[in-house]
Amino acid sequence: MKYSYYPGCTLKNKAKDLDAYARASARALGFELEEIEDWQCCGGVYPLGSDEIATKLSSVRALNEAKEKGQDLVTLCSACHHVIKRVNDDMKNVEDIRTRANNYMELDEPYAGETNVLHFLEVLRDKVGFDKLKEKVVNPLTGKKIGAYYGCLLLRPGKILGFDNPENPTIIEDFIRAIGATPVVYPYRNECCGGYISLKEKEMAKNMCDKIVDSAEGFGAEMLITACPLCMYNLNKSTEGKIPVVYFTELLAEALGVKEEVEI
Amino acid sequence: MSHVNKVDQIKEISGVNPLKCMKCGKCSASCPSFNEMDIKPHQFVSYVQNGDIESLVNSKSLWKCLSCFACVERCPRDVKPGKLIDAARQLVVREKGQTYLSPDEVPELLDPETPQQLLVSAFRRYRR
Amino acid sequence: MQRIGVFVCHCGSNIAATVDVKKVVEMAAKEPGVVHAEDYQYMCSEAGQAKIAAAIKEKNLTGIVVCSCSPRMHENTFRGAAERAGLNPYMVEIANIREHCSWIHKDVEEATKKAVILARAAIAKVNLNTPLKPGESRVTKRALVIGGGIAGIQTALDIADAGYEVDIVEKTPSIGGRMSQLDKTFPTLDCSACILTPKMVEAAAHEKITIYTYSEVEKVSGFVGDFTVDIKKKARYVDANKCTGCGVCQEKCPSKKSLSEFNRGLNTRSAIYTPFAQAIPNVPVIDTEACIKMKTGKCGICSKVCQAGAVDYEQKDEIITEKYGAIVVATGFDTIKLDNYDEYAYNQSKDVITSLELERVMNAAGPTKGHLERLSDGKHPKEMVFIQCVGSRCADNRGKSYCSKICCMYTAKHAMLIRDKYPDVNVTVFYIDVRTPGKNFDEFYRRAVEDYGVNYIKGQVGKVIPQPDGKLLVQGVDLLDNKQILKEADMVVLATAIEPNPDVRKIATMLTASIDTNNFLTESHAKLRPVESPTAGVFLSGVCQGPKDIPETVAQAGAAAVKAIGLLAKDKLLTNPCTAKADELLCNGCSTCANVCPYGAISYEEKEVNDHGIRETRRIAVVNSALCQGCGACTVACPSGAMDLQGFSNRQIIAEVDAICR
Amino acid sequence: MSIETNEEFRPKIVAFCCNWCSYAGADLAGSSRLAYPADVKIIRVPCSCRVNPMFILRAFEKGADGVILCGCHPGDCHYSTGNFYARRRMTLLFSMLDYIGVENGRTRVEWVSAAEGVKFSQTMNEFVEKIHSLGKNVRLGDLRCKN
Repeated sequence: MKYSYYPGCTLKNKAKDLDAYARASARALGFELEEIEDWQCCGGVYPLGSDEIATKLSSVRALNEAKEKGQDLVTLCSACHHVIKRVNDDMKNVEDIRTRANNYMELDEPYAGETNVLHFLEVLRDKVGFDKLKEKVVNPLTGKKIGAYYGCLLLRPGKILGFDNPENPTIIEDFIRAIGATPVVYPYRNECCGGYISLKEKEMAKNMCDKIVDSAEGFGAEMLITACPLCMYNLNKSTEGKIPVVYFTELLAEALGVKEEVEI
Repeated sequence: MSHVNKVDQIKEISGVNPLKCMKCGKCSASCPSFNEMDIKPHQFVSYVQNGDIESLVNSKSLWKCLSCFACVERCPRDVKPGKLIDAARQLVVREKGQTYLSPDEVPELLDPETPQQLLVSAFRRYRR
Repeated sequence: MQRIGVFVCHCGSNIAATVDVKKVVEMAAKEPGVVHAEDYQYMCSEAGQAKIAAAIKEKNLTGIVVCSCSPRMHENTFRGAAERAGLNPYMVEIANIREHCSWIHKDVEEATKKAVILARAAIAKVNLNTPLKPGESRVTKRALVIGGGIAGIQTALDIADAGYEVDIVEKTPSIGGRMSQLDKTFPTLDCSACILTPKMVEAAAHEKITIYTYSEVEKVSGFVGDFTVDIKKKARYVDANKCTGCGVCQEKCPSKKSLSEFNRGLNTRSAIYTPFAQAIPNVPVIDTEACIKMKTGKCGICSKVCQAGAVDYEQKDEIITEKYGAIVVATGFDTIKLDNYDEYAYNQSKDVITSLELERVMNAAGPTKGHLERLSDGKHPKEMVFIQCVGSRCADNRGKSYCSKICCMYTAKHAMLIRDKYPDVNVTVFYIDVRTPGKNFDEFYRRAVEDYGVNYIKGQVGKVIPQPDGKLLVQGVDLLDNKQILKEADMVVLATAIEPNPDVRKIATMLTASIDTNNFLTESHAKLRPVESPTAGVFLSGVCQGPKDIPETVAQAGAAAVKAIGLLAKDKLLTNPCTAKADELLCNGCSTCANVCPYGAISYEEKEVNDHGIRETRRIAVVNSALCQGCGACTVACPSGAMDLQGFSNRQIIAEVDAICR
Repeated sequence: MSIETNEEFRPKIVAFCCNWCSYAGADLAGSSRLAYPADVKIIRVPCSCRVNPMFILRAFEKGADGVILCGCHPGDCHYSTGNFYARRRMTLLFSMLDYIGVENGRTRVEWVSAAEGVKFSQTMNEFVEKIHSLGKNVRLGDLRCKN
């Protein structure tokens, strides 16, 4: 099985590990991530104004390329996922945006939201299946108590992202179970880490992350996992190494026994 | 730009109908930045209703909203105040010279771990 | 040629402010057949009707058109007026120039033009009207009440007291409904069971009332005065005639893990069970999903311990077919599912409960024997938080658009009862608005605040955050103080929106009763016919029609009973004469019409006809006008155009189309 | 024959409404003062299944620019099944009309319950707008009717 893959800017730099572990795990699970050509940065945030078109075009290009290949488009970074899925929804359901974006793009055939956008976790849940994943685990992380940190971008707005129940998600917990570890459910797992605010308001971001980390630790988490480089950055600032924060793909690679192959 | 114009612009950019608000405050009850804000999320709606866009675009809140969509997700009336503050920020960002982040100050805000994503999204939020 | 009179109503200023009524009179007078046209302030008033009567007599009118409000409002009024003046009531047509014209248009010229066209269409139609005579149908002097809650019980008692037979069909094993689950009632704090149980007993003992519990309506056919209903009596696996209600079977049953429906799933019950101690009938049922005997064939303990020999594993569902003159729907409500509201942690914490669950917790027969305690660890709470409007007043598809109406009052009740019984417990209520219209209602709520020290905070809650130590952190807002609040609580109670019982849609379809997008049954007129469904012979009682508290429900139940009694008291009903009729010369007996008729009203006869001098015997469709309800499906299906509908004939409708497009 | 000058196009629109749901929905739109253009004229029929395709053809023949049929929601028909018949008949009729040049937008079936005054008004507003965008109906007009 081949998927079109949109890595995004951070996965080419500060979060190379998030990307590399994912590719290695994909191979181990028998599917391939085919990086789309000439992708451009998604912009990091979903364009704020409903009248913005230009800022949506890089997503449309990626979506259209996947469409032309007849593949689903897989993303890994929460921000890219959020932006591309929402732009796709606009292209499917908002006539005005669709028309204007297509006018800019001058594609051979207009793009109307045909591509299915999947987060890597969704591939694991809906395409591979957590039961199948469990069978492929050679190195179960038994006994590890792991808190899933979702953040906001993966889950909200729930109706458009359709990723999981935005107020009580379970996909990462199910993932943790599949790799043999024990999920720790804590109520702050879908609260915001502060996001981009940490550039200028470091104190504010730290307060927010402290709440998240305290809650996770309170419920017994020994480790936090995330899919987002920015969440990772903000949480690390807060924990100061007290408890590790890692990408979920790293644990996946470890469980599948391919971690050592990966060079970063 | 007159304010009537700005009110309409905010409504258009955000796609929000502030008249649907029933003033329950669930947005403010959900907001993780509430304590940092001078104008609170539920008040965004009244400011737009009353046409006082000036106060809104000059508020601290404009730069404190995280766009975490907690208010958008939970608003029972489909008003989604987060979209209003986003729209107000757009008004500011689109007017030249009004930027909250200048490239000159960026280097000192960085550290070796700063992910690209942070810069990209902060620039998108703060500047045109 | 008809001699038509046109009467244009001003309806005070309702019509006259936007429609130039004089112009309508002037234009109508020019239409073919019109020999009289006038306007008047209020045509429906006695003076207005007198004008119509006078004109009919003086001008020898053969048909009239009244340009006024909707025919759904006053068609009967004007038909009556015409009949009293000696005109066939079906020679009256209404042009709806209020609801369909003056009320929705602002421009006088435009509205007047439209009113003229609507009048013209009605005149064109009445030109082709023929006098019709209603037939008669009989009335079965028996009523069916669907639902055995307080609404159904009250309706049944009132009908039975008037001397008519009533059957109650209740889906669950006992009558009593939601009210039987309540602990106390507002605004008097009566014990719910103390006021409900006597009514249940009275209904069960009433010689005119038959109660079918654990039963459902399967099929409804017929029409007002003459409904035929199939009732499925589900197998209880216990013979009600033998059972003494001793309860030994329930004690001895080894399968005790099923969640108790009556206690809202907060504790368990046995596989053979009566929902609660005061159940009527006091005859248990076997839950086949949980019964070991039913699942594995082994066990049979209940049968062994039953001294009366009442347990019967072979019992089968039974269909009872009965005829009724009137049907009352009293299907009630349930609370909505909270799966869309996980920010309140209902699914994550046992200590977040709905108000209806709190009723069970507070009740002596409930899961905690009436002690206020946390369901997670049995500890007595010190801080309780109530959240209002959970799923009510929503515009976002997660919840319901309407106000559930009862929550403000029951929350005040709960707060007061808790503060009264446990003065050490602090109670905080997060509210959006406190809505307490009703006699002694606001006073009741004020008592909660002033006498019992309940802390009301204006603002909604954003999230309920379970803490590692088992407490709940409530993150809300105080809008009057403009502060976000973090309040630690031991229990959180959600004032959960109510919705019509989900089965009601199926029942509405069987009864062909109208239902709205929220699944509330629609009343015939929002103000003037609030307990009657638009479907004749079907009446509405209780929350199936809209959110209501107990006193309102009881009042409406009585009103529905009176309407049903009014119907049952008649020996004969006049039937709608607007029925289908086949043209003998055009019909070729193909049976197409009979196939589309939902009432089986069409049969065929071999009949001798005279077709332009040729006498021959042909197979011809004959409509039974007592069965025909006048939908017109057959008229369109008929390939030869033989079938037509009286009162809405092809020619009449085409005349209207022509008049509008002219 | 009226000479078409620069006068504003005012479409002629016939709405067939069943007595039980849609006519009541229209009444509710009226009592709730939910405006829609005066171009819409309502004909009351007992049930949507009473509407003979012939009536719709007749309307177009006589110069209607649009015809809309409103009935109870599927499953809610006062006569149980009438709206199902109507739905099937209209599907056939509309495709035939489209084939002969009466665009699909000129015909519409909509389910409106007695409680849906808002929907009734919205539907009529949309429909009138649609007819405006399609302009005058020139097909099927009976030239013999003109003088």
